[in-house]
Amino acid sequence: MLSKLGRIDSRVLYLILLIAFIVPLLCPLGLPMIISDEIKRTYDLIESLPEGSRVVVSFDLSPGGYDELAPACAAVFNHMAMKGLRLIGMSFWDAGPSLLDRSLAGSLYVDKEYGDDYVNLGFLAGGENAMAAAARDIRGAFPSDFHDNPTANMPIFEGVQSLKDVEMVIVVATGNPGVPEWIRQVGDPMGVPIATIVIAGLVADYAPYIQSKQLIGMIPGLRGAAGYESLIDMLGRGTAGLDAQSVAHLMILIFVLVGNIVYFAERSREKEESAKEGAA
Amino acid sequence: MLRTATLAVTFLAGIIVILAFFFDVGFLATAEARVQDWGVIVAAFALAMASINLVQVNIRRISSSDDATEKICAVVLLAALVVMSIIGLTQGPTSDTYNVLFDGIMAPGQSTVWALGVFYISSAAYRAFRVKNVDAGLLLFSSAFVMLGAVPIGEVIWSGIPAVSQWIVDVPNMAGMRGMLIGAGIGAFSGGLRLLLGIDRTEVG
Amino acid sequence: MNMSTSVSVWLAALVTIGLISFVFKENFYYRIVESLYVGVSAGHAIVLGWGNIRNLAIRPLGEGNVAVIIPIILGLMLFTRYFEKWHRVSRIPTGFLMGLGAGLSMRGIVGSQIIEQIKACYVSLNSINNILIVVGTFAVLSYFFFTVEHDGFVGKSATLGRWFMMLCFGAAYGSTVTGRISLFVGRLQFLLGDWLGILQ
Amino acid sequence: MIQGRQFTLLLFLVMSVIMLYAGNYVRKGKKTIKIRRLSAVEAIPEAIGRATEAGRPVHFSPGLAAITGLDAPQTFAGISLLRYIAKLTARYDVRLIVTIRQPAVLPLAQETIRQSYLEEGKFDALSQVDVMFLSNQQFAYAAAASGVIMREKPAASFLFGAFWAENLMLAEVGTQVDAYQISGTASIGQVPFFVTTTDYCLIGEELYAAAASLTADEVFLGAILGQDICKGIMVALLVVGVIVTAVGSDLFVRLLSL
Repeated sequence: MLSKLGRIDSRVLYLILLIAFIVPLLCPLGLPMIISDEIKRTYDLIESLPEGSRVVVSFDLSPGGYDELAPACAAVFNHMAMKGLRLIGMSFWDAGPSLLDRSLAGSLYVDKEYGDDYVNLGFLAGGENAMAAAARDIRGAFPSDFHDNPTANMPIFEGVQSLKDVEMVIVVATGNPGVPEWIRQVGDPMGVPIATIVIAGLVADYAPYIQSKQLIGMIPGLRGAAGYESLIDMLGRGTAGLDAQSVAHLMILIFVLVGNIVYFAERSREKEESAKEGAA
Repeated sequence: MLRTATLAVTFLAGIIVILAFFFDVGFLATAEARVQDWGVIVAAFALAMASINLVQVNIRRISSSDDATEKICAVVLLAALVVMSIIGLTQGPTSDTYNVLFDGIMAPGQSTVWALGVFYISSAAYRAFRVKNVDAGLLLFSSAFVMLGAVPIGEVIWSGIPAVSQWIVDVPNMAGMRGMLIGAGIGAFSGGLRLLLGIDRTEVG
Repeated sequence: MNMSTSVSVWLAALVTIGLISFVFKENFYYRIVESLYVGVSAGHAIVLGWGNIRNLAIRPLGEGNVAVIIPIILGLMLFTRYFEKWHRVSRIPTGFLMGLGAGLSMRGIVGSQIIEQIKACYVSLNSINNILIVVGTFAVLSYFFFTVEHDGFVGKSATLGRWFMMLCFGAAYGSTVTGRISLFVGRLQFLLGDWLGILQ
Repeated sequence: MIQGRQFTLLLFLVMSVIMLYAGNYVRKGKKTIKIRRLSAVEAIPEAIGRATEAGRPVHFSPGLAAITGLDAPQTFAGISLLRYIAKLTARYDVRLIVTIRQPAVLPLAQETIRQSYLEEGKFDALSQVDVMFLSNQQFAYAAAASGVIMREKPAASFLFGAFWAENLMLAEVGTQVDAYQISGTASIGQVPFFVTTTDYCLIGEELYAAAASLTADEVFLGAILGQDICKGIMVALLVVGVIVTAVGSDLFVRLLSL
């Protein structure tokens, strides 16, 4: 029985996992959610900004991570829109601008004035260098936006020359270039507070920047979205996916557990057998 | 001659942004701005070039492969590349047709490929994640708490799980990551220095 | 049930299913879908790269800014790679980009990744957590000394460092699992919700 | 001079001078640098020994990165390790299978292996080596390499270089065919998966140290010496600063903020 379990086909595991995902999506369990300090700090910072403040949102992500980050972006954008903050979007990953358009369209910003309350500047090639260039002279780096409108006379940029003139930067990140580059080129040298909406896989990596306060806040993926949704009292997809996440996590841990039971059982049997052989 | 020119250009590009960072001198600031703006333009060319490289590789795949599937895949890839480029260059990247291709193929394609990782994680969890020694034990301990801390079910199992999970990330993980961050920073600095001065055998190009 | 009628949703569903099928068995359908998405992604890079070239080089050139001719020439030099005789010329613009990147990261790393991180360790040693932060950073750094044999004090410190790293890797492993699960939940929400309309 | 960046500049200069000096020191051959023992490297002969006994092949992957760009050093470190491993497979007459993702790495790997076999005087045994270019697409490569591992059932599998999300596929398949697996990558995000699924793993910079210790490459060795000295300075800054801060002085906080 145990050795059979040890040789189980991976596809059987995949099927079990697939079921573990689908069932709670169809029949939610309604488990409560957790709000971590980093999420709360991001919320507080946005809450503290006066109306009309300008926040740069850098959409540095691949479509690969978009599903995980979109609910959190929606929640944060809604919060910003309710507070009357102005959003300057830009991207240093080529898929960023299109995804930012989708995110804005799904948020409360759709009812606001484009070019005055929010703008999507599009993509700039070259990673860290492009960030530094945009930080130094934002309209110089983006003479026109993603929809090819000239930025020279957009009201949102009144009084903004470099990124020193904005109140906050939110980096939406799935990897590099992303958070460390923003800290190096903008956060530390220009003294602008940086928060991030980041895939869960990078949360552990960025912990040192949180403790050193080079990063003010961090919203981790879908879990962060669920927390933020409850903070602004607008439940959405983040909350809806939580149960499926719970069950899937549990399933993976059960796999680890069963795998180890099989491993130790087989090892002790092998030991017994070799002891018997030794005796014979 | 060419090698000298390459080394000089590499060195100058790097040293200008370094000096401008430390010294507040007018001409350095101007030079930095110039170099950075040029960098964006050259990087844009490089981005397009990477795709052209893909074209080259796939044309070779069509002409040299014996496998029919290989040939078909290469043709499909090239066709997709050409169609996407033409639509994007003529109608712009925010046009309706372009958005259909972006939302219909590119975005779901990449996010599914990433999401597939969950299957390999599950079978590796079952087959390979063995508590063979102290290392593996610590790794399992911390990953189990972090996983359970990330979802509501953890709190249902034991109310202390979110706190333990947060502590692991904020204290031991933070300290370890910081050590690695400083070490890797020194490594990257050393690599950069060798590159700027042309003493790396893995030289540019 | 409200099944989607949008072309892009249907296309996305077919792509998603094709790629998922790969984990059960590699198949022709998967290969085609993969080629499609790699091709489209490369096309997208060309389009956005061209957008930058147009906005920052061609238009300013048309407006009389002659200096942009330099980066245009540098950019075009990249293409010499495809000509046997001239391929080395492409090293000049590559060198320019790499030198620029190296300079930017070097100037940033010393402050942000080294000094700020060491400074954040200057805490009062009045709690176990603070002591662990200092000890952990020290121990991990000592693990990465390569010209010193791991004996005696260094050996003990390095072993401790290794344990700290294992806790890190565990945390990273755990949070990556969370990330991948979230992504898959996202794909299923798309398939069951946006496409099939079974979810609310 | 910009305020708040004086100490940064000082450290910048100190690090540069030390690294350049250490590099020169090693290149002029004034001192042989000994790299500490790395258990993953010491396990390589054992892994190949197992393949010899079992009469099964050895698999090697130099990772997925190209030979230009940020991750290129990892590929070169992988190739350095391949040089050493190919010598052992030549010596013990074990079949060697190398799977390649980057077209440009293919000739590099072939030439390296040829050189190793030549040095071992086993030029004829080269027919036992398969260097396969599989696909330049990340997951297509991983799928094809998994297929190769499944079919050939190597007794040992070496994964040295830059890997991304696909590494789990490769390592997991290795486990399935019961291969003795040794891995190494400087892509820190992938290390957790290698640590759990392979028998030994070179963590981060250890990959470069391994390459340097096996090939005695002067540039690598000089870099490692320079970095070690700089790490020593950081450790000193850390320890002294923490002590000074603990006794209630903010001297070091102010010094580092200069």
